[in-house]
Amino acid sequence: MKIAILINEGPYTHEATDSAYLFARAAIEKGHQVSRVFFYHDGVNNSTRLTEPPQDDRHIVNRWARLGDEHKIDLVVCVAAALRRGIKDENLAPGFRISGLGQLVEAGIQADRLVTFGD
Amino acid sequence: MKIAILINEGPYTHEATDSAYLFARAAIEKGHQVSRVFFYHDGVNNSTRLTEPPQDDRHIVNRWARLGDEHKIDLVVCVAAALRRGIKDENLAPGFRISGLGQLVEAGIQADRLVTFGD
Amino acid sequence: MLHIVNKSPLERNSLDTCLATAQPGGALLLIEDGVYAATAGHAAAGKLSAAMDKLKVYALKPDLEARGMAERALEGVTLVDYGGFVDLVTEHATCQSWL
Amino acid sequence: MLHIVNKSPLERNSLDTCLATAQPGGALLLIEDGVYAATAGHAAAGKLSAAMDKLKVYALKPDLEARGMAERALEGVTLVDYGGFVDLVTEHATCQSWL
Amino acid sequence: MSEGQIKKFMYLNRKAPHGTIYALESLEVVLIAAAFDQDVSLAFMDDGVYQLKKGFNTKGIEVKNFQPTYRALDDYDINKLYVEKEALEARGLGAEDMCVPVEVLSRAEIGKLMETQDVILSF
Amino acid sequence: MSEGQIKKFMYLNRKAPHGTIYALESLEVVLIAAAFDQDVSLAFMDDGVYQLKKGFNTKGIEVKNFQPTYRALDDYDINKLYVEKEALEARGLGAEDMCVPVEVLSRAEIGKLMETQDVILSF
Repeated sequence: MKIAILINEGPYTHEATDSAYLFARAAIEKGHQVSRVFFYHDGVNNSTRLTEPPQDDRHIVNRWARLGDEHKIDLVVCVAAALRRGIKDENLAPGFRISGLGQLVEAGIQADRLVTFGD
Repeated sequence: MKIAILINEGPYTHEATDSAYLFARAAIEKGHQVSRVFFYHDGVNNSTRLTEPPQDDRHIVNRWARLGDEHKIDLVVCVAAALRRGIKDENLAPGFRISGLGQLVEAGIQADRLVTFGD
Repeated sequence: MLHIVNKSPLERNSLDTCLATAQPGGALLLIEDGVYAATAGHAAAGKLSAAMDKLKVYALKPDLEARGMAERALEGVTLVDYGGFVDLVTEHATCQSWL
Repeated sequence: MLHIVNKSPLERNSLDTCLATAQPGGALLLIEDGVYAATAGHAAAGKLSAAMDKLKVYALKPDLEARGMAERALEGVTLVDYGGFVDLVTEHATCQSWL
Repeated sequence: MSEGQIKKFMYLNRKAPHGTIYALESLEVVLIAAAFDQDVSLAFMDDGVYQLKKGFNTKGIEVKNFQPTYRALDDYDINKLYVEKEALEARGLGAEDMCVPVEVLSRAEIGKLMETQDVILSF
Repeated sequence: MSEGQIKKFMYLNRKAPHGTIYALESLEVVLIAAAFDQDVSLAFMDDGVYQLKKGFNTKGIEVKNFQPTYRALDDYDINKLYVEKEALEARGLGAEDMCVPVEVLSRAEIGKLMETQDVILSF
């Protein structure tokens, strides 16, 4: 099945992005396709390359980038939400792309399921 | 009176930082001193110079920087919280400084009042 | 002391815990989504009115106005602007934000 | 359809609204802080048990374990891992996250 | 999927305005969605009903008043707005307090409507 | 203020662990605060009592288990930990479920204690 994911909260502060990642990985392991992850609201903060968590902690940004690269997941960051919160190409981590809200609606149309993670 | 402020949430997503700003401005208008604003948790996201809100919207980051500059408010961003969330000198807006949690405790000791804004 | 509640009373438990914890003689300031508790006809209005026996209750007028609720302010609630918010903070020795 | 609740039942109103809205024959998956509703002795346990007449109730085991609550899982609740979460999503035509 | 497929999208709003940005950013999605010619409906439950409460005056908190945008939705052919009856009652509100025409439904009725949707976006 | 002034600091925790980061980041403040030789107490109300629930096993959600840090607080001379009685009861928990020694107080008693504080930091 083709599954799309919407993430509404930033990294570390809320568990939402952890749950979304573990869900996405499990979906792939079960043979499903995760077609797109759309980062909205504070979710855009999952895409900054400047994140540097403590050594013994998970690296949420890099983990998404790696999963996206390995499994051809389209990691889309909402441009309007990103500008409000200081995410631009300048600090965008590799593997993510900034685009419009139309990509979220399109994901909802094209995927078999859309699952939301947020606060 | 000497007042310190703790901000726990990021810009735009929660009203916390708006309330804190309007409170700080009113305190100054009443002749009080706002000695320090400490940005913790997602509050660190109030300090990125990359923020670019819509033209007709308030600029939360610049507004803090201006108030801080005009009234000698020490705008301190927690280093541990900032690293987790991708705030570094590289994208720090002028007027803010990154420092340790000790600055929050010190603000609590030295100020007459500490007011918290968050979610 | 001054208690500050910024959460909607029907979405979160902050107001309930605040009211159960606050000692007589204190003040309660409702701000942000917390101001809905101070509106007539709201399910929480009764418990807020009951709390007025032990607490002086204030609500931030700009937040009521933003939400189109200023004309529904509950009887017994004192409306303040940000300057009034500052006065409440300085008049009380400590404040606690029930986030 | 599949309902997903990730909020603590004593902090927020998400579970209450979900239970009042969900139609019979659906499924409810508790994740993150939502799993506390599925623990024995919790104030919300009664209403969750009552909802089992119309909804099949699941809870995410890794979230229960993280909170030290796995051994207290409420009777009638099916524990699933992330793979089970995926299956629930694919088995139901739509899902709604009660944030 | 085939070109021109029409899905039923429900945008479900449960958060109060101003305290958080979800109301405003949800509206931004809805406006974009209008361009996709899908079957769109909006539901307002719990504190979400406050998003439509007439008479926002945001000058005092210095943020933009986005309420006029709700009145523009009809221009985009978005006119299925459902408001939860129990939520209005618990807040001392009625349909006449809403800034746009709405249909008032019980929670159970909204629950039935949800079952007919293809995609539910929740804010 | 004079050098060496000692203030009463209360750290009040009301959020569940893991769902949000507040529990962990609150603990980071408390550890730093220990170096300042202030009079420190911790109160746990509402879902905050879950922060001390014995037996966290965070492997399955792949985050660090910060619960051992609570047991280290005593080494920093932080040993005034108050837990809300009503919160424990509503959650089917007792003092024996806590990972560290605590004093169980009613809400009203915690309210009285709050009145004696100079600074309350709330997470």
